[in-house]
Amino acid sequence: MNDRDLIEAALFVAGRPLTLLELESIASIDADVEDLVESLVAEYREKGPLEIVQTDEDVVMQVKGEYADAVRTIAQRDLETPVLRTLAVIAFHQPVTQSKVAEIRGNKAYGHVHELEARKLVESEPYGRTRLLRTTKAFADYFGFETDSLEEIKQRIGLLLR
Amino acid sequence: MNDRDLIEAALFVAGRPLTLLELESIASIDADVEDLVESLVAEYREKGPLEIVQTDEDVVMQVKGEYADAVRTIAQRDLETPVLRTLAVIAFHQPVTQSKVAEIRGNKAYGHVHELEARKLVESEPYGRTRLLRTTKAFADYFGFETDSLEEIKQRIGLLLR
Amino acid sequence: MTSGESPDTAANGAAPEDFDERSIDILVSLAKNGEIDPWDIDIVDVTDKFLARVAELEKLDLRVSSRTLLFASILLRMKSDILEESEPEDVDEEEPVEDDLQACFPALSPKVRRHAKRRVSLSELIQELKKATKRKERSDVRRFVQLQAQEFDALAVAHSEDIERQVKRVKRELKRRFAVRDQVLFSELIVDNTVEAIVQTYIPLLFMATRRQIQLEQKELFGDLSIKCKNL
Repeated sequence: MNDRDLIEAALFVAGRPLTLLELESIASIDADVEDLVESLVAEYREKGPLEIVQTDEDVVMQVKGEYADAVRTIAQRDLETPVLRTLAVIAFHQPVTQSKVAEIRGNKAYGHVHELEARKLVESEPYGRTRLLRTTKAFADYFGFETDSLEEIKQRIGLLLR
Repeated sequence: MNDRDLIEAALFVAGRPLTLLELESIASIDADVEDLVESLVAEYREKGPLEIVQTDEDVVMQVKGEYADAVRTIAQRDLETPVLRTLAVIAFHQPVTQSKVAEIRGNKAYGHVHELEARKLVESEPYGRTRLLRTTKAFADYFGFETDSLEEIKQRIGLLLR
Repeated sequence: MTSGESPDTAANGAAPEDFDERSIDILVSLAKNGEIDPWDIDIVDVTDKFLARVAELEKLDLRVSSRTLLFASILLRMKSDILEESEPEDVDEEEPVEDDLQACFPALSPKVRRHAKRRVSLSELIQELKKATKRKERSDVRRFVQLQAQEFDALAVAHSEDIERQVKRVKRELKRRFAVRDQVLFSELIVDNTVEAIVQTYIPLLFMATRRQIQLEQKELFGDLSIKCKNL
């Protein structure tokens, strides 16, 4: 049982991005986790329909873009449609207050924001009596934006809207 | 985009066993799905911490046995901790009234019971103005009790509690 | 009216309704009339009904005891805890604004990841049971200690010398019993089953519990109190 295999197994079962810290916690004490991740990223890039992607502190195993649509129906739905819609509203109007989002989406939006924050797709900061919401780097990664600039993301969504 | 890669991607994202029929539905019309699965099984057996296992009609991608324990905690549980805790209380005190469970676990327990009933791990019947809760056969299966006798389940939990 | 210790109380004008009798009466009558279900208490509902009944009594110019007010304040506290805990109500079930934006968003096609969840193991179930039990015990103890502190305040107005005499008497009784076993039931200490005798035994017990000389435990609502020796 070597560290490289352990990291690969962990990324497989997690189904979500893992931090380097999480990966270190399962590898042996003297493992160079960053090196091992790099070598896995390279191996997966080489062949097969899966990829391992590292962004800042996070590492995730997922289906390569060109295969995504073909197997999307097989995948368990990740975000429920109502949550996804709330996310859409946040992404398009950001930075946007939680109360504004609730006004557009109804009171269920509070639960959705909670879930989106837990998934690290949205982050918030206090803003008067409500909170100001914006999308995260993880959001940009997840939806395949090359940038995490809020302005550019809003613009691209605007284009899609036409 | 070849059929072998499609099948591999499908097995990865499914997170559950897929039937050959399901795999055929995503592969191209002239693909010999069984052959492709066999070749994937062989390739995965060869190296790495993952395996593809075929049983009768089902094919599943999973972590090899020797790695399973090491990465277990990384995988998400299919019951949230608060819900699991409420289930534990029900299993130990059953048959128990919903109001007693709420007394121990707080008012959130009503929502938990709702979820546990939807998951068929708990069943209830009217009991005065409240409901009487007990675990189901599915509960016994889930946690690997050989019996679904409430008394024996309670006894075993009692022993494990020590 | 009992002889012996009772004249003290009578002299203080401590009628039974000055203590918990009236509060309990209110709750019992609410239960009897089917206004509340003792086995499935909706604390918000009970609090409202309890307070309404207290207001009624006041209107009839009956004395409302400090205990009754204490009960009311505890109920109110529980009610506010519950209201604070509950989710904001969904006023609009329907999603109000449906526009192109919301409809088109899935077109952005998120990455496809694996979302398998694993089953929980039996040992994890047991761990959670342990945590649930511990939490319940902790909150029970906390509530009891708080209650004792409040009792103490509420009863501070009582004539302390009389109370101390009663404490001594009950302590004597308890010591005699604890000499041969480690648990005594409240009912055993009640020689004659009058409200006065019950109150004159109950109040000293609360004092002793507050002083950590004994430990009180009531397994079920309106059930017998079990008394354990801590530091008599």
